Amino acid sequence: MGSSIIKGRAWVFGDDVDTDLIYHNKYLAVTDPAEMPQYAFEYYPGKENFAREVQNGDVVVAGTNFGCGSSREHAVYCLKEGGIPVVLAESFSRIYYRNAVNNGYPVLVAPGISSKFKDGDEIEVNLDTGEITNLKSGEKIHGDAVTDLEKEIMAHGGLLQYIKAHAGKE
Amino acid sequence: MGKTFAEKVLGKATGNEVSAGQIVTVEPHFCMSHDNAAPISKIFRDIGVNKVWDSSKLVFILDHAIPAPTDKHAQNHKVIREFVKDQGIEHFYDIMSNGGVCHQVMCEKGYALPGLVMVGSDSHTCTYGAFGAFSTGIGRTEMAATWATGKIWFKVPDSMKISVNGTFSRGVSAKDLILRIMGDIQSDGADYMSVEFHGKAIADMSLGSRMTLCNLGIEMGAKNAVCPPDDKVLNFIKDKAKSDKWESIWADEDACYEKALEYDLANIEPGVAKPHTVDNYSPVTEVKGTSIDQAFIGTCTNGRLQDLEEAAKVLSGKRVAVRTIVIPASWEIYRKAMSKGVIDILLDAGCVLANPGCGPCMGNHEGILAPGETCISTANRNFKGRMGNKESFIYLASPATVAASALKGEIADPREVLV
Amino acid sequence: MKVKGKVWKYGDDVNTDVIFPGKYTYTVLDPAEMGKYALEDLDPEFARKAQPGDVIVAGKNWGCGSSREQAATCLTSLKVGAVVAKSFARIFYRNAINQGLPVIQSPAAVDSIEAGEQIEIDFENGLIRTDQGKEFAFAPIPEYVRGILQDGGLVEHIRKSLGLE
Amino acid sequence: MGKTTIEKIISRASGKDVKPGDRVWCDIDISSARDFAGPNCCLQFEEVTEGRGKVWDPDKIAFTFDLQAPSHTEKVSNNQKIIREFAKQQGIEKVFDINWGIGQHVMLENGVVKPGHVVLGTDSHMNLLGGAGIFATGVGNTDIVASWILGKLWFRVPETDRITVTGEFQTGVCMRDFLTFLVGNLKADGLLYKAAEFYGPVIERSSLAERITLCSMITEMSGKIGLIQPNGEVLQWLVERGGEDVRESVEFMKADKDAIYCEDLHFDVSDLEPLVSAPHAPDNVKKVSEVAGTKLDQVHIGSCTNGRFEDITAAFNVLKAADFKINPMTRCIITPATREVMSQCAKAGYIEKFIDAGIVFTNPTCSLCTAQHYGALPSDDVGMSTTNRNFLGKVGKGSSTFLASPMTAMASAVRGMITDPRDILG
Repeated sequence: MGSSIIKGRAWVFGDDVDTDLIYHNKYLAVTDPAEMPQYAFEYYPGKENFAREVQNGDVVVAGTNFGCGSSREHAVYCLKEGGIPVVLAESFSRIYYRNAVNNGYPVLVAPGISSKFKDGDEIEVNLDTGEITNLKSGEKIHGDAVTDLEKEIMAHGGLLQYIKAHAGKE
Repeated sequence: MGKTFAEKVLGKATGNEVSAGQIVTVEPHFCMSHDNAAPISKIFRDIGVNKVWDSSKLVFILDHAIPAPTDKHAQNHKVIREFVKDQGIEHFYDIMSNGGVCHQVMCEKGYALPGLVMVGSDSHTCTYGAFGAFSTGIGRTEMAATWATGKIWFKVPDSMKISVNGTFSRGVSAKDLILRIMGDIQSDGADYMSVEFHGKAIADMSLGSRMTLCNLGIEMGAKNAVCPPDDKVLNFIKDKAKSDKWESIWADEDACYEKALEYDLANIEPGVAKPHTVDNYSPVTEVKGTSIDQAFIGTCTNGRLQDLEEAAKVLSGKRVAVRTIVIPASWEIYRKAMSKGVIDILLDAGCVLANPGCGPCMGNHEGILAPGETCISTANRNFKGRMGNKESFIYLASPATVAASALKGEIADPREVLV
Repeated sequence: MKVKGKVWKYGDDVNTDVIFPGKYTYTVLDPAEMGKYALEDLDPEFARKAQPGDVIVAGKNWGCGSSREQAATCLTSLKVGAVVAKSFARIFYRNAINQGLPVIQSPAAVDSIEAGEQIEIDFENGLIRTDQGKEFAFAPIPEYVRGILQDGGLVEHIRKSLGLE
Repeated sequence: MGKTTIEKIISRASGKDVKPGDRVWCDIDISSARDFAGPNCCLQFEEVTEGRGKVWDPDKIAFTFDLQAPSHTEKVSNNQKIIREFAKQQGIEKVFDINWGIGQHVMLENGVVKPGHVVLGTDSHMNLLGGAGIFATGVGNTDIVASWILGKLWFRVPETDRITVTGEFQTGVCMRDFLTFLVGNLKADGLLYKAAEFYGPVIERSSLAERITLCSMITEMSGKIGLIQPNGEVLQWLVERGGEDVRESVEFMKADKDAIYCEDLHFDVSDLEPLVSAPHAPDNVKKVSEVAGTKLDQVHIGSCTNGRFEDITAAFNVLKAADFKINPMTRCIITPATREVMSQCAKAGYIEKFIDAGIVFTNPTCSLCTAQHYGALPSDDVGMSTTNRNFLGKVGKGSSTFLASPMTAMASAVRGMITDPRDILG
């Protein structure tokens, strides 16, 4: 997973950010994950320029139920491949959460986070401890690092890598 | 000396006697546009005229991608709806089930009438010749200019006379005849000309078959194509003519033709146009067994009731072996096919029965090919990339041949399938 | 009125789907953008490399098929100087003129001019000259047509005739 | 300790005695993919297995084509081809090509999925199969690929809510209205990670179509699945399609009397009015009476939520009560869920009446729901649809969509504005 300390700018989103807002159905036919980041958040009002302006290491911060809607894994790829190291949200929709874990993509459940950050705030995340710091205000909150099976899958870098590592051991 | 159809119609429209080669300016009786009414309306605004010359002469029929598959197509339709409202255009067929493919709608609703001069911003506008109209396709700018001025110039065309006699053998239809003619004279064989169909076989043909013949006039380069306005035509238009300006006009016996051809239907067999040109003719027997990925029955060329019935005759009680898309050319046809049980047969055979429109014909809507795929189609063009993918292959054929091929999963001779 | 440029040579029956694919007809709306797709399925080099003034030299029946005007617009968008062909499909011929794109019929020129040659077209004198010194005369463009070409296309021509300038 | 239905199904499929919160690997009965994300699965499978892998069991894999059937873009055509070729190469025979319809419905009609099964698919509304007692769930392509290799997949055992529904629907009110009510009541994350079981007389009396509708928007409440115990005619239908062993599975999956539920919810539908989900969220619920009169540019009836014969019949009956006329300024599109449904509509004589009324009747597909096919909206247009999502921009930038029942949708098409179906049904 590389360095477990992440530093970047926060992009703050609201509650119930659905998969059409993250990655619109118009681009579902794309199969190569590397092509997906250019469409990230294209339909999110006020953040249409996300894909053009985001910098490597920037972090997505969101409210409750992030990624609700479709099962499209594109909604994970478009952030992961776009250099977003982690998504922090009050809560995640079920399928989005799975898809992230299956790709070894860190998503932290961080209650209270949406009120602690504004767009552009410098943010530091320790993926090992789950500690999240707003470097501007100095406020700290705790994000749930994933547990058990999810953690193990993530430690392997994703579900398919996990399966390979466990081949024949089940 | 006698006059050709084109000379007589254009003479009547100008009020003077005219001959081939002369440039004339006429006021068209109807101007048809489909989804391209939107870009045309933009050009029209650029000209700077506020109102079209005569809103009752404009007919708009949406068909290219309906209902809209993307934001962009939806936006295009919206521009047209607003223009229709703004200009008070009464002859407007939206995506709803009173319409269908523009040329089919123009004919079945009574716009295509004997002796009228009609232009359309679509190359297959020549179809209306089946009803004795002088009709031809023009580009967007020219259409915008016509809306603005009510006038369009034509060079009075030379004419070609194609006489057809005899009767079709089993499994053979008008599409096979016209594919053969195109193969013989090539795709520029009638460049700039007015093609007249004559003979007993034309008189025996249904209006639908005549539409198939005239529809493909453009694929020989013709300006227009036309059949005699006989009783079949007059009976058909009796209660539905949308203009009273029509008049039965036909060529004089002693008219002068640039070219004359004769065909005996007894010599016509099921045929195809092979990729990638319409004149790449071959009898079905020579391409039999060519593997296909998709079959398509529909379009302004062969999406009429008689075409669906021909296909149903082949498919009845059987299952297609490849994906088969059937798109009736209009809702009126769909409706009739439904009442006659044709739709049931096609559904039971496993066909996709899509809503009327142009479908995949020009690569805009349902049924686009993937690279390397081959489609046999009743449409009118098999150009490289026509159905949305430049690495794909299109064979053009009659509804019976397409249906027979759908059953076998390879190009097949309908005579071997029809009992 | 003169045009000077490099020759791009193509064969017979080049149809409108090849010149401008149907799938773009409702998704590419800006004339300036249409040039990008010109001849995409026939010669992908063309749209990338054609220079203003370049001339297309082609066989018979250039532009057969659909009435789509984009087949002419995509060429004017690249500032193609003219199309010289053995013959033209009817609708393309009209569309080209209406867009202000000169179209010249000259079977003799087509037979002897090769791809890559530099040529000059002199419309007033009805002459095509190659850098090899070959010359081909062509029938002068009809007056009505010349009027449209001189005004830069049908829209401007009509505006002028309606006194809307 | 007693078990809920989902706990029973997962226990059987995992061979473990499970409780909520456990993570377990379950055997998969059917792992399906559609023409959306399906190609991603095929490509990813080949990459992971370096082009040499064989799927664990070709008989347990199915492909469905409904995102764009038939395709209108080169990309999707190519994606569909990738699936067809993969299926051929792997010996997968359950390929329901573009002529079949919406995947879940097609698999159900053809007995591919059965009560008690654990089913995966690349469609977040797979879980509507819970209406037939099937544990089906939408997943991403990585999960599908994992299941094709292992025949198993990991799940977190969800807590279960028990929802009991009593009373009787008034005329003009139907299961979709109750569903809309429920989404508005529980909100977009009201069932986060949870399962629901539906009970009560309203459920016991309901048709399969109604059960599918009810379970089709659990995802819109972030739930894992809603389950209904098949009984009566529904059970009979499932046996006809799936075989006699269905009865056994249905017996087995019954929740224990002492099962433990996270929450026990009771609702009575007797006072329920026709409802809509107003733009731009399914949980933005309003009474039809509050928004009545809103002008509509387009009405669409169909989708995996409300595209069955019973749904189209409900719409037909409203049209009939209006003398088979709709407002000519409103575009109305009906899309049956499957070819079987389309044939039923043809044989019942509906399609002719719809055509006469000016309504566009399309081939079975997801239609405008993904905005990739029939009926994308231009900016500023207002639409009504029986689909399950009305997210901002989903069916066209700058447009807005109201979600409603087939009856409300048809009533609104008749008047060209949002209309209470009771105004027409009397």
